[in-house]
Amino acid sequence: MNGGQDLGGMQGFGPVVEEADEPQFHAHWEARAMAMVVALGAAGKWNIDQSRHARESLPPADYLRFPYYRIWVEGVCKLMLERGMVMPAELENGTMLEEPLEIARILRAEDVEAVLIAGGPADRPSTSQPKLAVGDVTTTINAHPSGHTRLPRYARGRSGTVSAILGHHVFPDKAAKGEADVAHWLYQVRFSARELWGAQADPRDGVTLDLWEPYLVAA
Amino acid sequence: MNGGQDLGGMQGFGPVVEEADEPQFHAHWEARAMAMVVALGAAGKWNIDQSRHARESLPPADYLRFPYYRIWVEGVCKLMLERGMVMPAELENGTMLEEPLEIARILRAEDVEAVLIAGGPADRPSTSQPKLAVGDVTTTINAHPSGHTRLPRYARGRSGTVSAILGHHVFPDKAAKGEADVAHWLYQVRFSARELWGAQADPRDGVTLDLWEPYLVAA
Amino acid sequence: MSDHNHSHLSPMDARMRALESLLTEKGYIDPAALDEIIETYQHRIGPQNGAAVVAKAWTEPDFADWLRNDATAAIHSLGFTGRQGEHMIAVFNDDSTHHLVVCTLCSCYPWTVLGLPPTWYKSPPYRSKAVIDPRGVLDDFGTKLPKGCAVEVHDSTAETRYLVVPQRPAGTEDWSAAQLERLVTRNSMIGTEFAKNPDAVQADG
Amino acid sequence: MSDHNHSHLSPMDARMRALESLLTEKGYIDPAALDEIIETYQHRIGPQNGAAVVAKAWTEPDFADWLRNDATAAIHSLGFTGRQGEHMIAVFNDDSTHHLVVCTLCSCYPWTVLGLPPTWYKSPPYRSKAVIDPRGVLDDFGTKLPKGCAVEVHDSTAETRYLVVPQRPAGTEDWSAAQLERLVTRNSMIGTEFAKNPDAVQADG
Repeated sequence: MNGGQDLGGMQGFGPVVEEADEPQFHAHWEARAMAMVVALGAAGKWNIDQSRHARESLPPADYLRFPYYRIWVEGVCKLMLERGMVMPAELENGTMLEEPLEIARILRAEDVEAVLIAGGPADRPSTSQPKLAVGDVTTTINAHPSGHTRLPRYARGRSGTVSAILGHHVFPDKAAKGEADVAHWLYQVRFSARELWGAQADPRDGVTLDLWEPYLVAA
Repeated sequence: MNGGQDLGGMQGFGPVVEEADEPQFHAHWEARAMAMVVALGAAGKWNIDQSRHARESLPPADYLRFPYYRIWVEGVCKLMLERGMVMPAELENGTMLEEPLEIARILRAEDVEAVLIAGGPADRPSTSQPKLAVGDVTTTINAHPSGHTRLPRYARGRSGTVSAILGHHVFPDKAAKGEADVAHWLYQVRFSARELWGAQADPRDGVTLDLWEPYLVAA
Repeated sequence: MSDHNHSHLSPMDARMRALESLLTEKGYIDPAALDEIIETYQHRIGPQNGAAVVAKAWTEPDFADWLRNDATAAIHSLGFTGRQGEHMIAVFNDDSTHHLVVCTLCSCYPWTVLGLPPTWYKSPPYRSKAVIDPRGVLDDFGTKLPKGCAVEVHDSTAETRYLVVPQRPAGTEDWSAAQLERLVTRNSMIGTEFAKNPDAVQADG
Repeated sequence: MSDHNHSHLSPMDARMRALESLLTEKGYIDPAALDEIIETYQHRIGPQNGAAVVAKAWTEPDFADWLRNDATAAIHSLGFTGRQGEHMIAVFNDDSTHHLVVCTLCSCYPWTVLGLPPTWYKSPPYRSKAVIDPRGVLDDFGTKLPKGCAVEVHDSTAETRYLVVPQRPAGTEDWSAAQLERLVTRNSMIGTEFAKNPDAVQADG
């Protein structure tokens, strides 16, 4: 979706400012929020693309001004509310009012290391062959779905060159709708900066994006 | 600039909600702000494109959440500060600390009617001929200037058809930089909704934009 | 205004008072001119102007032609001239095409015929959605298009201002221009709604 | 935690306590697991991992080749596996090309080698500007490229994660991998800066 998260190419936010000696977390709640979101993954109630979509569909003005971990908190609350895992009144006062939903598992302290080390690979076996080869010129589609997509606005309807074939990966547009089994070939595609931004860009520069086959048409 | 103002095609703001029996102004300050901005035009210290650029260069999160007349207030304060008409300390406490700058004129109550009726036409005489004719197919440039422009992101690098020649008008990109005398031919260009938004759009629908010759190249 | 007690003011009201007082002291503005500008847009310039244009176009084919071919001259001929109405374009709805006006980049609006824009017109929901999903916007307003009708959106990117001439409602064949004006709403001249049906005003007609 | 006095908490701290308490009561989370996750990313996984990868690549040409051709296997071989590092790509800076990594759409970042991202990496200024004006971003960090150097930006739009291998600083020819690791900063592995110069650490070397 063309939400507040689709920031590539926007202007007017001012310089990038690095905080000196930035702490890992700026407040106690930030650490708990990060860990809670990671831990809730074990419940098996959503995948990473559903999680991203919950965040990016926040009101854009909120998305742009909230501290990043607050975006995570709002996103995870939205996911739990949508699934009936929690009720608005429960979030209101922090006490259980309805029975919990069954979840896949609860992450225990002793399992944390193994779960983090395992991760969640996104590649899936394939019986098909990639339609594009390294060196092929390709053009991205110009689509503006209201759902989740990983083709940002700045790279829609633009021509680039396949620079690598990255594997056969879960397709976010479908996974965000709960169809977590759909996978497509994933390519690294290199666009010249001038193709993306016009004559103002340095002719030497480029941007790569990792794009799934349904985002691409032969040029 | 690709700032918070460039809203065409964004998603996630929710439905359009009309306020029942909406008053002309929601607070006393809104009426004063509207009138002040109109009145200050007489001072001759900026043109409409400089004024628009002052607003659109507000931090995007502010642009998206401020009431619209507050955007006007922030913009006009920025313009006056940039020109040295007011000092930060003066805005702080509302009293004059430095001598005023000379202005073209102060708008008096008895002149308001005549000034509003006169308006400020944007057409300028031309010795050139328009390069495009009604019916011509044309493609917009893909440029992302950091300064003011009136070619929104959603219509960059897209093909349309000239539907009208509107005159020879002041060119905003230059006027916003103080070059208020530069004018170019202005066209109404019609884009099919599918060209702009892809297959999801209704094939019958279209969008027109009013675009100056420097935004267009022959197809 | 300096004798008012400011403590009850909202932050923006307080800020505007301080700003107005400063700019007055510096000789940049005259508060009486501000009063006059507010008075103008609250009482003298508003959608009644546009309604007069539309009703005239509905009842006088020659004027409708003029409006179609040179909206600026036709509208100025009625005395509706000035700021944010210097260059006008009129677009006519019919059964096959519905027009909708937006300004995605700011809040351009035909002040001379419609007055100041409502909040929703200037808001991110409308400005973002009108160009990518105009049919969704019409749904938000409860406006149902005739089957097969196309939507043409006009994004006011220059100093040209758009006036939508809605379709004349059925059952108004013998109405005068003055009567018809009461059917022409602001929203119908932006394109988010139709003109009112006769029965909506007939009761008090 | 329920015995704490909440009155001194910030609204977000209070909200998170209530949320954690609710989810614990419902059996969705175990607070001890949260402690363990925080401990992991505060002390066990961080840029020191990436620095080890880079220093090894600087000192072992075979490893550098492996990293270039199959970064996932090469990095996993050092034990740096897991969440947000499942699929790795390493890009190598040289005098003609400088690489910069961003995630314009969210905050994708190679956790296994760099830990959690800093705030600026997740912020609108960086995410918006890195793709349209990467040279401006480098200016913001005070990073001056060699003349004629191209900039390649990598927008992490999929589950592949990018690690920048900065150039090995001159004057480190006889340094060990362990010594070199101290020159490899987090920012140099994102691409907003270079690796440190030897004299920056030699004093306490």
